[in-house]
Amino acid sequence: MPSLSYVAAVNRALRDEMARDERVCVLGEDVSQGITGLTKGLAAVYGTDRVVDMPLSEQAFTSLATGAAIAGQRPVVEFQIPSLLYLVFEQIANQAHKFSLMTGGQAAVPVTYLFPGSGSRSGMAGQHSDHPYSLLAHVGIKTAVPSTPSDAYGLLLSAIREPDPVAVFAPTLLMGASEEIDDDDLEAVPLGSARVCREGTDVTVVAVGHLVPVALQVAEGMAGEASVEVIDPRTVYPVDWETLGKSITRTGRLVVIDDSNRMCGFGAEIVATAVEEFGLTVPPVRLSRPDGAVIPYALNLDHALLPDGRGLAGAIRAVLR
Amino acid sequence: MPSLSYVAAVNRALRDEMARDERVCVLGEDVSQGITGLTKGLAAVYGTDRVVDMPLSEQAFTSLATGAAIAGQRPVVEFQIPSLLYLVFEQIANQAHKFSLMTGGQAAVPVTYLFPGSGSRSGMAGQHSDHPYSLLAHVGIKTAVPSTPSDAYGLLLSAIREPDPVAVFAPTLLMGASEEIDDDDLEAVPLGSARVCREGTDVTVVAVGHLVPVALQVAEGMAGEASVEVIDPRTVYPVDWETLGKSITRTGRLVVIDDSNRMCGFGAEIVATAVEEFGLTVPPVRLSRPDGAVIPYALNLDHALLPDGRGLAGAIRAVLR
Amino acid sequence: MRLIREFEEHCLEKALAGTIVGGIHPYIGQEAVAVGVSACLRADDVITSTHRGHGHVLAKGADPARALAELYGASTGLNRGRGGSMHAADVSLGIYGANGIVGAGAPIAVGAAWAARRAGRDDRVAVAFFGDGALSQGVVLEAFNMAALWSLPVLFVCENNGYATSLPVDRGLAGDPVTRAAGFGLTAEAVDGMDVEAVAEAAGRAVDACRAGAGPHFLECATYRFHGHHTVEHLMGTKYRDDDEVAGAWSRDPLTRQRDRLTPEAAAEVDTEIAVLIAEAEAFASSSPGSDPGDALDYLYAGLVPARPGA
Amino acid sequence: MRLIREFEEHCLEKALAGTIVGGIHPYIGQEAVAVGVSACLRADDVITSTHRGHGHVLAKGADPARALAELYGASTGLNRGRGGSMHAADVSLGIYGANGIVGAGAPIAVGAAWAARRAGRDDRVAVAFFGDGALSQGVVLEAFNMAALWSLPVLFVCENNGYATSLPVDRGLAGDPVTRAAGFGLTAEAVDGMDVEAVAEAAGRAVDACRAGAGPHFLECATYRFHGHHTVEHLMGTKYRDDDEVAGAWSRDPLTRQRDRLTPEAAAEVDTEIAVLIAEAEAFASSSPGSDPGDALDYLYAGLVPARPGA
Ligand SMILES: Cc1ncc(C[n+]2csc(CCOP(=O)(O)OP(=O)(O)O)c2C)c(N)n1
Ligand SMILES: Cc1ncc(C[n+]2csc(CCOP(=O)(O)OP(=O)(O)O)c2C)c(N)n1
Ligand SMILES: [Mg+2]
Ligand SMILES: [Mg+2]
Repeated sequence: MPSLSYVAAVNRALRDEMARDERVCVLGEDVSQGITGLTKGLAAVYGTDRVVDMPLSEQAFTSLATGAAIAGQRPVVEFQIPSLLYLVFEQIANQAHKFSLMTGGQAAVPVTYLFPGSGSRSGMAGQHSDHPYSLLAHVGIKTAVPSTPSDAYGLLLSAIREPDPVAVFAPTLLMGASEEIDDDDLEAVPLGSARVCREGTDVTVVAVGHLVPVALQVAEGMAGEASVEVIDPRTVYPVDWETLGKSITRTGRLVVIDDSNRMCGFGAEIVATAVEEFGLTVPPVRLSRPDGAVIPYALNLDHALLPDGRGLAGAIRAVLR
Repeated sequence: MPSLSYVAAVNRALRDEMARDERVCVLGEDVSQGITGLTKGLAAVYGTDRVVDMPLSEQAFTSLATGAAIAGQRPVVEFQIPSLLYLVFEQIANQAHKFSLMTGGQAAVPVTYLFPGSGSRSGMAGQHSDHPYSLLAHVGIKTAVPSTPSDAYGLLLSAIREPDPVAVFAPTLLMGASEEIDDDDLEAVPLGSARVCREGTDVTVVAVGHLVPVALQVAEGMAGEASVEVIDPRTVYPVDWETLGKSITRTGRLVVIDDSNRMCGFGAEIVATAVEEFGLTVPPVRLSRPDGAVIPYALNLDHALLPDGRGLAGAIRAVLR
Repeated sequence: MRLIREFEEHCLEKALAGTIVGGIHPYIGQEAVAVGVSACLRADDVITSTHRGHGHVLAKGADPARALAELYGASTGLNRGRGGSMHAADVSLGIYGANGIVGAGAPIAVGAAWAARRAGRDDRVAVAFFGDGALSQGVVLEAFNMAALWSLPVLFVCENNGYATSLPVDRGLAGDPVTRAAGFGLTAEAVDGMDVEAVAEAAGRAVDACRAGAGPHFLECATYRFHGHHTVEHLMGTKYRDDDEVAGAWSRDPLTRQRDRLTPEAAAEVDTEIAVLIAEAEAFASSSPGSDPGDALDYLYAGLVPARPGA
Repeated sequence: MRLIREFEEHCLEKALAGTIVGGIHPYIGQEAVAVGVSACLRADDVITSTHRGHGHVLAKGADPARALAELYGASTGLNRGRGGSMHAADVSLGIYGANGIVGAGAPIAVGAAWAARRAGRDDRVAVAFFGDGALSQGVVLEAFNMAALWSLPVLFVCENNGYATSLPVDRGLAGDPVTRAAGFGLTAEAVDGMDVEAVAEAAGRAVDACRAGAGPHFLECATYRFHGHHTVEHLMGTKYRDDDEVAGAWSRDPLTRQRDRLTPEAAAEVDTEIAVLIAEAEAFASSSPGSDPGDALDYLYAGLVPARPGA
């Protein structure tokens, strides 16, 4: 079977949607050159009128996309660093997101925000290593963190087709991943649909983004010890509570591993909702970055702050005890 | 006993700190006029060199404060609308907050961010009604939401004296509150110290900001039914886990009411940590705004999205059942 | 202008009475700008507005009755009662909304112009209205650059009313607006913003040039707001303009100026017509129903996301 | 300049070898700017720098050994190994840090200048270095306005190296830098940024004027970066400059130009001196210990907050 890389899957989704829908266009810094890899080659096919290099004005071009979307376009906006989200938080959370309700439904804002290279970039230090999707979830922006090439393809397709703003994160540690898949099997993946990646009966592990393969590996490694179910929520907002609820209610045990900060992070929400609604039998465990984490430069310090497989195995053992 | 209003308490704290410490200065829009009430009269006493009206450049003046703080000043920055936090999220979360760790402790950034009029302003609609403190908690900014005039005074004092960035929210619904208190009894309140506002044995209610008086009223009203302990965390980050833990471990029952969005909000964190660490005996209940809430203009719609006393009473009954 | 003036007077009264909650930022004194500029626009042109947006919205053609209903929080309002004063919009008329955040509309207007070009409609103009204070907002300056870079048909209209809330323009703005704008490659000009014909003339030239592909323009309109920044201003006990200054501005009232150009009969006719419109608007708005609180989350998403309730 | 050049060559090698993780944004070709400007500065003046910051940091006086140790992630580094290339700082020397976010340093420099004035030290100058791309960042433009409004002693140095990553300056910037800056009331001038003496001369005038209270200045330095935007650029397979253009720039190498002004002996002496410094730096950096992973959260807060661990 042919092999599809994560970056190629994103690129492919952009190509396919641009071919399907004339209104889809790509805006961002250096996108005609495809510096992040995601937009490589698009300008040659669709022209620099649809694959438009932006000046270093993230705020203005984020709202340009809002205006263009209200006027009928379907812009995909690429940001070179996930922490640029902070710079455009006003334009996303206070403008694009609120337009529909504030106007009483007169117009929606179908924009997709692409954040390649999220999470630690190993040695890129404090301002280039954040994983800020929980912030978007808090304000209610639909947000996907695909963990496989086919999900990256399918979720990006849905993001572009969605009438509301949607953010898509492509974690650094997955950018090089690949998957054996037939082109024909690529399809849209609905936002808000979790994937049960591995079935199990003893404990439910909810893992996000690049931690999904880590969780699967840990689960396999512990196969003799415990039957671990691994679920990838795929979108951190909205959450597929039905799929999560079924699993958690069945196992009664929960471990969440995600790469955002602990305090008010995605893990907190999963744990909170689980204990409120899904009947846990033992206290759950959450793995995350520390409160308020700033990733240091030196690699050993960087890694020391990130949730990992060893911690996950320990957490699984703890809830099984 | 003399009565101190919430606004006067904040104003008093600014006055006292400016008198005590020459490095303290106030930056913001219309601060010399004291349009929000908080800075009223300060310019007359301390001059417009220390109470400085800013042009409408929130991003630049937030980072101006960072530069000034590194250079030895202790700026207090006022924002006229809490949602302006979105506009300056980069300058707070990515610059001021990270400077200390990224420089290996060479310098800290002692800036205080003041957000008056947070939460619904009744009829100010979508962009003026947010309560975004959970976002700051997620990225690790120390954040206070004082619920009484004396706490407003004491927490602001501590904020200004703290060597790190600290945000202080003054909820709209408290701006008119007042308290009987002797001037001599005003004192600094440490960040990260919760207050047990009312003791009780059946259930722990954690309430934030303007919902603290609401919770107290509900607790009194239910006195015949149940013994309700009400705790005000006072700072949403850091959280006084010790005080909360003691109470929750004792009662085994938890209701959290806070006025930020549900998803990844402060309530989620309290519930998550409680179930992980404090041994709940029944599922807790969280009251909040809805996921991704945008507050509509019409008052009845506005109120429909906010957590309130009636909901709280229902939640307390639910966990006691 | 008379419509805006009477609408605003009506709103002042209703804000005081509490029928309009949250208050308003009155546009009174600045009417010539919205009217002069809008006179040059087509229905399919786009505008973005500000916190002080009633004038722009009405001048661009929004129904005064539905605008008033919006301020009353009625389900018949422009925004079905969800937006209120600071978010009034009629997207079908190219009114992309008032905006509660200073400067936020400018890049949205640039986006509308850019989209029109993509759709092969670059004779369509987008107008961004904003105040003198907004010239200090980074995003506005970024928008200048982008519009100029791509020669987009955008008209930036800066209503310089001398103050950003209490801050006099010379304490907020280094240099002058026209020079600043020109420094970004905008074709920039200043005009007397209290003379509707002067505004219409200058805006007409700018809009025509935009349509003809001559790139973005900037118009500084010198004007004055006769009332406080916001209807609650008097509660704040602030004082940043002296009475003489305000009185002097009233003597340049754009409405009086324009009235002097009309015959008394024509003027009286306008008055009657407007009085009827306002009365009709009031009748419509005050008899319109509100919305069901259970629908408070309606329109939050256009897609199908079941937003969880909070409590 | 030679120090910066050799330091950067050394870093390129070590980045390739993986000793420096995360790569660097090489400053090679632009040395005359950092050196020319810094020659006019005192130890108590402040600078803010960029993602391409090694040159500024070294020119302002940072110890090359500790700078290299920082890039090696050592505990002896300028930032104790916590910052790396994009955050290198030495606050004791007025170096408020390289910065990973384009334009972010400009308002921080304004803040330093403002603080110096408050402390009665307004002969202290703050210099903000940034690239041509940063002229499109709102916060930089906001900073221009504030510095001009208050006549602060700030020198804005725009290193126009012709590109923001792959974007040629004329596709990113409408108008020209000097006119734009002047539109904000800055005293603005352009200079050949590949001639260290020309830069020093122009910067000297600007810095003196700043110290004398003449308000903020802006200097556009026309320069070129000889290498890719970042050391991983070649992996991206991008191509936005043709070989002739790059070769032409090398022929204007500021180091060669300056060398021609020295006697061969003096030049040789500099070479030897620098070779020793680099060798010493390498010895220091490569023998320095790293930090204990258990200390990864050190310095997160200056106050006493027990940051909860994540996992
Ligand atoms: C970004 C931002 N900062 C601050 C405010 C609060 N605010 C509302 S209007 C205003 C003054 C605006 O001045 P100007 O742009 O001159 O418009 P005018 O009010 O004079 O019409 C301020 C500070 C805001 N809404 N948005
Ligand atoms: C606000 C922001 N946007 C984008 C980036 C990614 N980025 C890093 S450097 C750079 C180009 C900067 O160009 P310029 O200012 O001319 O400096 P140069 O790299 O040429 O020295 C970009 C886009 C960033 N770090 N910060
Ligand atoms: Mg104004
Ligand atoms: Mg450049």
